[in-house]
Amino acid sequence: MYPIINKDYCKGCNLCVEVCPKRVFEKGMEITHRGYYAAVVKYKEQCTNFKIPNGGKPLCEICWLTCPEHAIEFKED
Amino acid sequence: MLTPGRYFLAGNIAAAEAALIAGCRFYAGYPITPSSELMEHMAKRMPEENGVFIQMEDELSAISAIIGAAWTGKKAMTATSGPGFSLMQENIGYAAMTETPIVIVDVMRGGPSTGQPTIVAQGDVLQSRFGSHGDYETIVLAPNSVQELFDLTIRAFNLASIFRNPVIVLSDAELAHMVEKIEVAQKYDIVEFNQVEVDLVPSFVPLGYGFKVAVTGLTHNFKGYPITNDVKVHRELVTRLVDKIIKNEPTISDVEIINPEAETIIVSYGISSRAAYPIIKDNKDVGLFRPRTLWPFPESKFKEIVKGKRVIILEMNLRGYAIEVERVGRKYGGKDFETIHIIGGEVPKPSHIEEVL
Amino acid sequence: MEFFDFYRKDRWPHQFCPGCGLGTIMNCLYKAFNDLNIDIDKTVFVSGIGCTGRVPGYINADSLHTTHGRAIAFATGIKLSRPDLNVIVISGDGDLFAIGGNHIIHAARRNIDLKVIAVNNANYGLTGGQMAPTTPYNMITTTTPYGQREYPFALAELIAAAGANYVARWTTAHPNQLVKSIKEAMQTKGFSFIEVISQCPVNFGRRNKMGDPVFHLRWIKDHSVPISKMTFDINSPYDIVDLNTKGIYIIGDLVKRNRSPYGEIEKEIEVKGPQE
Amino acid sequence: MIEEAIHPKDIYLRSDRFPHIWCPGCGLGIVLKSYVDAISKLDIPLDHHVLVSGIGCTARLPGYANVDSYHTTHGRAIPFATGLKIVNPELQVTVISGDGDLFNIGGNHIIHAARRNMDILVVCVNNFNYGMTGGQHGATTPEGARTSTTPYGNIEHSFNLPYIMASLGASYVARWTSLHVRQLTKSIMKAMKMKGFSFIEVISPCPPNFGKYNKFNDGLSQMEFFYENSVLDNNADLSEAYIDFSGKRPLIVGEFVQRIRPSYIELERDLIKRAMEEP
Amino acid sequence: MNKKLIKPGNYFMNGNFACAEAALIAGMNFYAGYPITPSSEIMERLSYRLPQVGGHFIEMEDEIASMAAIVGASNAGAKAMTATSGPGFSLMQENIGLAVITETPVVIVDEMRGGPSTGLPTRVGQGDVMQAMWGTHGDHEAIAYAPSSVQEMFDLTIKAFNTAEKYRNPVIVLTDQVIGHMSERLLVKNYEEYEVIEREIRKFPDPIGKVHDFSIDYVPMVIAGKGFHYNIDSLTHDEMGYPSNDPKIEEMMVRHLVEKIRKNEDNIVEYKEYLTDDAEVLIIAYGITARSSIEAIRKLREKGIRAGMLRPITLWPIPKRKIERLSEKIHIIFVPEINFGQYSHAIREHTKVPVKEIHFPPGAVPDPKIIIRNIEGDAT
Amino acid sequence: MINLDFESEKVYNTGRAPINIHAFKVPLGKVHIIKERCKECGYCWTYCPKEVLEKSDYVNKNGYHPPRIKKGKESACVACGMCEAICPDFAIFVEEIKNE
Amino acid sequence: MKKEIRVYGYGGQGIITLGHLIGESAVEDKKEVIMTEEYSPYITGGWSRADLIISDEAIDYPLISGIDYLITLSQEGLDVNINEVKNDGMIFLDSDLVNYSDFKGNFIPVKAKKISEKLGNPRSMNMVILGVFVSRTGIVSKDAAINAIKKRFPKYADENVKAFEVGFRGEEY
Repeated sequence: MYPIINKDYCKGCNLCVEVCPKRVFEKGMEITHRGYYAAVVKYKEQCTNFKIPNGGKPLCEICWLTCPEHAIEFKED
Repeated sequence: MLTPGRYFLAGNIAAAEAALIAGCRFYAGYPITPSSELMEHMAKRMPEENGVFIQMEDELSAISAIIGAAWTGKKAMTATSGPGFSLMQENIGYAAMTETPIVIVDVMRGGPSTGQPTIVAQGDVLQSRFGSHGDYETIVLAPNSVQELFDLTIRAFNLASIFRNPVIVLSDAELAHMVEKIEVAQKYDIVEFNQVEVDLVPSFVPLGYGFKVAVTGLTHNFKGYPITNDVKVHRELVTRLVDKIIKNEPTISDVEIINPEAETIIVSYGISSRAAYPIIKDNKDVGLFRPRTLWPFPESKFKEIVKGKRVIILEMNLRGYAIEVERVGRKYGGKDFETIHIIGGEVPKPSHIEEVL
Repeated sequence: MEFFDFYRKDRWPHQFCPGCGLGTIMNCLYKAFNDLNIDIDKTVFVSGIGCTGRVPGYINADSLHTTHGRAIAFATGIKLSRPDLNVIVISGDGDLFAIGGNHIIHAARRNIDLKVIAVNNANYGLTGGQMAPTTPYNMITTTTPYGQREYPFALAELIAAAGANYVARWTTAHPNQLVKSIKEAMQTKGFSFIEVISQCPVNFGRRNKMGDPVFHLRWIKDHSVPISKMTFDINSPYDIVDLNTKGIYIIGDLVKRNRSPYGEIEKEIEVKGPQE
Repeated sequence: MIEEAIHPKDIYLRSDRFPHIWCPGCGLGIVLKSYVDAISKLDIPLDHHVLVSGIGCTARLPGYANVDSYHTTHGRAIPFATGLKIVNPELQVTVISGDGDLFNIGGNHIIHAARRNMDILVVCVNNFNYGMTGGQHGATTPEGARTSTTPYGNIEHSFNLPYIMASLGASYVARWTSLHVRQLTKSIMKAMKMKGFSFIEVISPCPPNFGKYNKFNDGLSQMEFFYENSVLDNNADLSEAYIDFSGKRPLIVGEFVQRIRPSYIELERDLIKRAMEEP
Repeated sequence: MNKKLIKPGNYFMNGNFACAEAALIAGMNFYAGYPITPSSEIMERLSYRLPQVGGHFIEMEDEIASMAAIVGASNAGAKAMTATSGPGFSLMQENIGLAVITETPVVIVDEMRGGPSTGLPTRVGQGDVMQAMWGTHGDHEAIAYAPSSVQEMFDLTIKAFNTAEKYRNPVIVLTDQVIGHMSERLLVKNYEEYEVIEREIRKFPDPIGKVHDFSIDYVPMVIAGKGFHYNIDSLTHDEMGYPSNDPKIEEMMVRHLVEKIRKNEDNIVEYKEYLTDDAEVLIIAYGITARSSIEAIRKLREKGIRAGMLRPITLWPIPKRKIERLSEKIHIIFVPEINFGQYSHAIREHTKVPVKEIHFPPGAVPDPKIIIRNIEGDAT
Repeated sequence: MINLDFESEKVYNTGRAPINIHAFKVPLGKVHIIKERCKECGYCWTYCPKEVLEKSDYVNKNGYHPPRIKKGKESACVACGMCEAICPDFAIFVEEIKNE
Repeated sequence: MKKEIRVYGYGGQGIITLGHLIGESAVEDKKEVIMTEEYSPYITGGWSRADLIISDEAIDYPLISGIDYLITLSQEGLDVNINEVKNDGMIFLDSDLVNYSDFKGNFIPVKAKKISEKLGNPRSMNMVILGVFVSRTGIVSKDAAINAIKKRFPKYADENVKAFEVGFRGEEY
């Protein structure tokens, strides 16, 4: 399981970059159609949830909780 | 609840008992002379009827609390007087905007500001219609006896339930403390929410039943979501809010007309209208037009009798209902308009009218 | 319950500014509700005016967006006439404490069973960033161009003094603790109050060199001190007032007590006049 | 030995309006006495004293004192006083009003004035009910007490006024009963000399309303209750200083808070100076 | 004159800023307010500017407190003002009554937005016109100015202070969201060209001997801290300021409060006429609606309809003598308003000519085309 | 006029010297009663430490019984001022007699 | 001569400031000008717009009836307003933010966001657009515009004027 960023929702606040203890995210360089720089998932394998198999509960979730836009979702590998 | 029969009650107590008969089960208020007795009576009676009584920290919160309670599907009311009524204005607008059925009893006293707490006046007549900002309509009832205060309070709850609108009962300091004989009938028609369907009035969906209601005082669409950048939504909403009262004016309005053929018509309401009866009794050339519903203005009833007549308006303020009477009267061919203003706490006497006649 | 069962998907994405803390609080609210499995049909969300006042509009439950400052009074009416409902008030600091300050202290005094989440972003965000009663000393807003020179409110301490049963303060930098605190509040009977310090990078932050939400969040984190590490006696409110003035937020559960909620006061308290 | 004479305090009073409207046994006259006593002893010029009040029995008090007096709308005495004080900081603005006026309808204004540390003295005469309108319950009515709107006993908790004021950072907080006349006078004098927001709660009997409903037949029996139950404790834990009339809890009185920090007026003066110097 | 005031010259400024700057020129030195869209800019501007000229700015906890604070400040001798909008104006009503009964000069700027309730915060409305007159309970007369351009917003704010001082009454500047947020060219004249009435404060010892005088319209004001030791009361009071239960005194006092405005109506009332000399059709419009109406008149004249316009600058008191005089030669009056018919009620009282209302829902500036269509239908 | 000094109070509270009772003269007071202002609350005769006052038979114009000096207690007043301080109606005051 | 201008975009992009600068410059040029502004209640992220009328004569009706010049910095601005643009009207837009391939008209694409970022201050995006606007339309003079900028941003005049100049020259970095 690893995080992905929904570019329709992201407003580029970069709070996920700040709060992630494992430095999974990084500031983005591409402008979305709403005019924001969406953050990107750079090192998805560093995420604490990375090795959790299907149906498992995410461990850390701090990025999910902090993201004000609900733009971060967890996806199965 | 009062059993059918005859009673000797003060106006404030009668209004409170009437509310209980009408099904009011939530009262929030704040003490203010001369409406305090109504609240004190409710404090005693509400728990007995399994209703909720709460004394809030001010009038702002009193009306807020009854709007909140009304949204859970309870019939709710508050009572106040001059300064408290001024404080409630903002949330009367909110109730009109969100179409919340509530009843407010305003016991008028001398103003402006703190003015004269214990004397009678009719200075809040236009405030009850125009007091909150923006375009809205209220239903305002004006009784002139304790019996009528009793009956009209029940009607106020019915009108509120039918039209989903704040309804104001304009009592006054005299009526509130006046003790009179009243008769309680065997049965009253009590209208529950959604019992009667009227054009332009959507059905009432209370909170807490899983409907996921969204209520907002902002301009909102049919779902209740705030829409603040679409002029059309606002136009539709406000037009409907106004029309639902104005278009139903013939069914809402209720007047007393005596001697409709007379050349001279006295227009009066509330306690001041009682000065007119002795004159009409002796003199068939003088008629009386007494609106029990002040707002919406009973235009459909007034236009039938006003043509070519001399109109004398009698009220206890310096400028009030007369402007509306003149407006409508002129429109339908009324001839002369005179106003008798009486202020200072004196209830008009027949001699005041005789002077003008 | 999926996230979009709790929130109205047809209104998403919400219109809060990028980096606004309200989104974080909305996540925490969802998580607490999901964990406790609370029936959302039996829950009413009430709010006043302001950015935070728009939050219930996004929640897929009964919601009441009221006039400025009166949210608590509306909620009181709802709770008293339908005691079976969970009534949650979520509103901003300006709404609850500036214009509505009277209603909240009275609700806390009555100890009525409401759950109040006050989002404190230290200014009026919706109207363009004016000074609020929570703006820390010397901070700049549009109506304090020379720096705020009033002392800010200590919201949580005031509500504790007014008589609430559960009082806590957390920040958006502590989302997990916030979730726990919301759960605690939901399970406490009586008036429960949670103050959440939140970032407002666009209005408050930008004028105070914290225009980037990341900086603002860092500032909040640096200025919050857990109550467990405090060395003074929390029963003495004076020290707390002083700390608050300096813009330091004491986070944690301030008060947990068991006064009887409104309507359940012990009947034996009887006034005994000397004549008896 | 007994003869008619002019009361020595009459020069501070509008004596042509006496006797006042308050009921026999009411504590308000005592508060008025303490106030005029205090201003007669202080070195603040009499012309600088201003009394502001809201609505209620207590609010009629300024009408009897021979100083500039303002009787304003219900609950709004404090913002009115705020306006007066900011414009003319020379004035010694005192707000004397009732518990209902200051803490029910005006609760918001008093907490904000205390937060700002506005330079005014607030004397709250707490008689546990709305006396003027006929004895309804208020935010200070003790649990279980009967009033005209709590015929089955009060089911609400009451405010602990000194605790709230202290939690807001008020500069001076004290509580007395109307039996503690001399302490009250001294307290008023001290508060007037202090900078910042000062708050004095005066517990006062209300024989015809609160007393009548709660088996205190006259003012004397209520005074008797204060006499028997009040305990002087300047260092009391304020969170425990609730009042109830069950007799189980002592009535804690005293000067609870005296703290010095810059008041609003001082801070504002500083700000204006800075702004005016700016080019 | 203070060097920190706005310098004479041409500016591109919005209505709110113009209002704030004008208030400073009028000598305003106390402002209490609470932020509300769309009038917040007045407050923001003043928070920056007022301390610079040595005035006092305070942000209060709500609109009720703001209104009470300016009444208090005015009683201490300051020229005081507050600004608000719809819901805030509703909250202020009670204390506007306080200012009336204590005869305290204050200025209230109400920027109308769409209502009722919270309504449309960022959009225009004209729904508070009747509220300005009838909003507070009891009998009183209101004075309300309605500017229709940024320049007028500036000039009328100064005038509002003067009128307030002259009659010791609260004065309302009843503007709307469009004027407040609209930027226009603003000409600030030399300071000497502005008439600023300074408050006449009674000197101690008091020559009059009582705080109020119900027999004359204007008595110099008593302010705190000068040694008068008078009681100022919000209850019905006698001339000494003491509360009274006497119906006679109630009548005397209320009559005085009302008559001092009614008697001086001719001095207060202001209006502007456009092409009324040969008009057959009259439009009465105010505020932003007046500007749409001029556009409509121009087009109507092209079509051969002789239309004219009366623009009341003082909405209250209503320019009734002018309306009566104009009604002698015109056939019909149209009243376009951004509400569902408010001011038209007041106009009907003073004319026998049919009065047609043209309603515009709150939210947008009236479209001249709709005005034209309405008038064409009836006038031809 | 007096000057308030917060510090002096502390000193007063901490170090108190024994009073030389012979050096003090008990002051003598004269009670003045303004009968028409009295509302018969009873505070003065209840809280007079020397029990100088009692309810009288006289009825004033409002129907109240003002206090009077008890028989035999004419010279018992020590001018403590309690009755003056506690009277809510400004109906009683004490004058200290300064003659030797 | 009467020209009607609309500036449209997201809140936070400096839309109102841009409108204000155009108006301020017109006042410097001694023209009559009126600006009305509107925005959603949300500070950033919501839409916002400024409408200006610049004329030699007094302006009565304050709203615009058609658009001579449209400046848009958001897709929504183009979609909503394209029908109101007059036949000879010009549309200024940021080609990174707005896709105009589906529409017809006299488009003037400016890569304002990219340019301003290269200049070091993304906030000066509106200055670049202003520069292009002034040079292409000539409705206000260059000096007036520069004076207006200096008046508005006394502290940051240099970098804003620099961005303006870049836009005015029509250079691409």
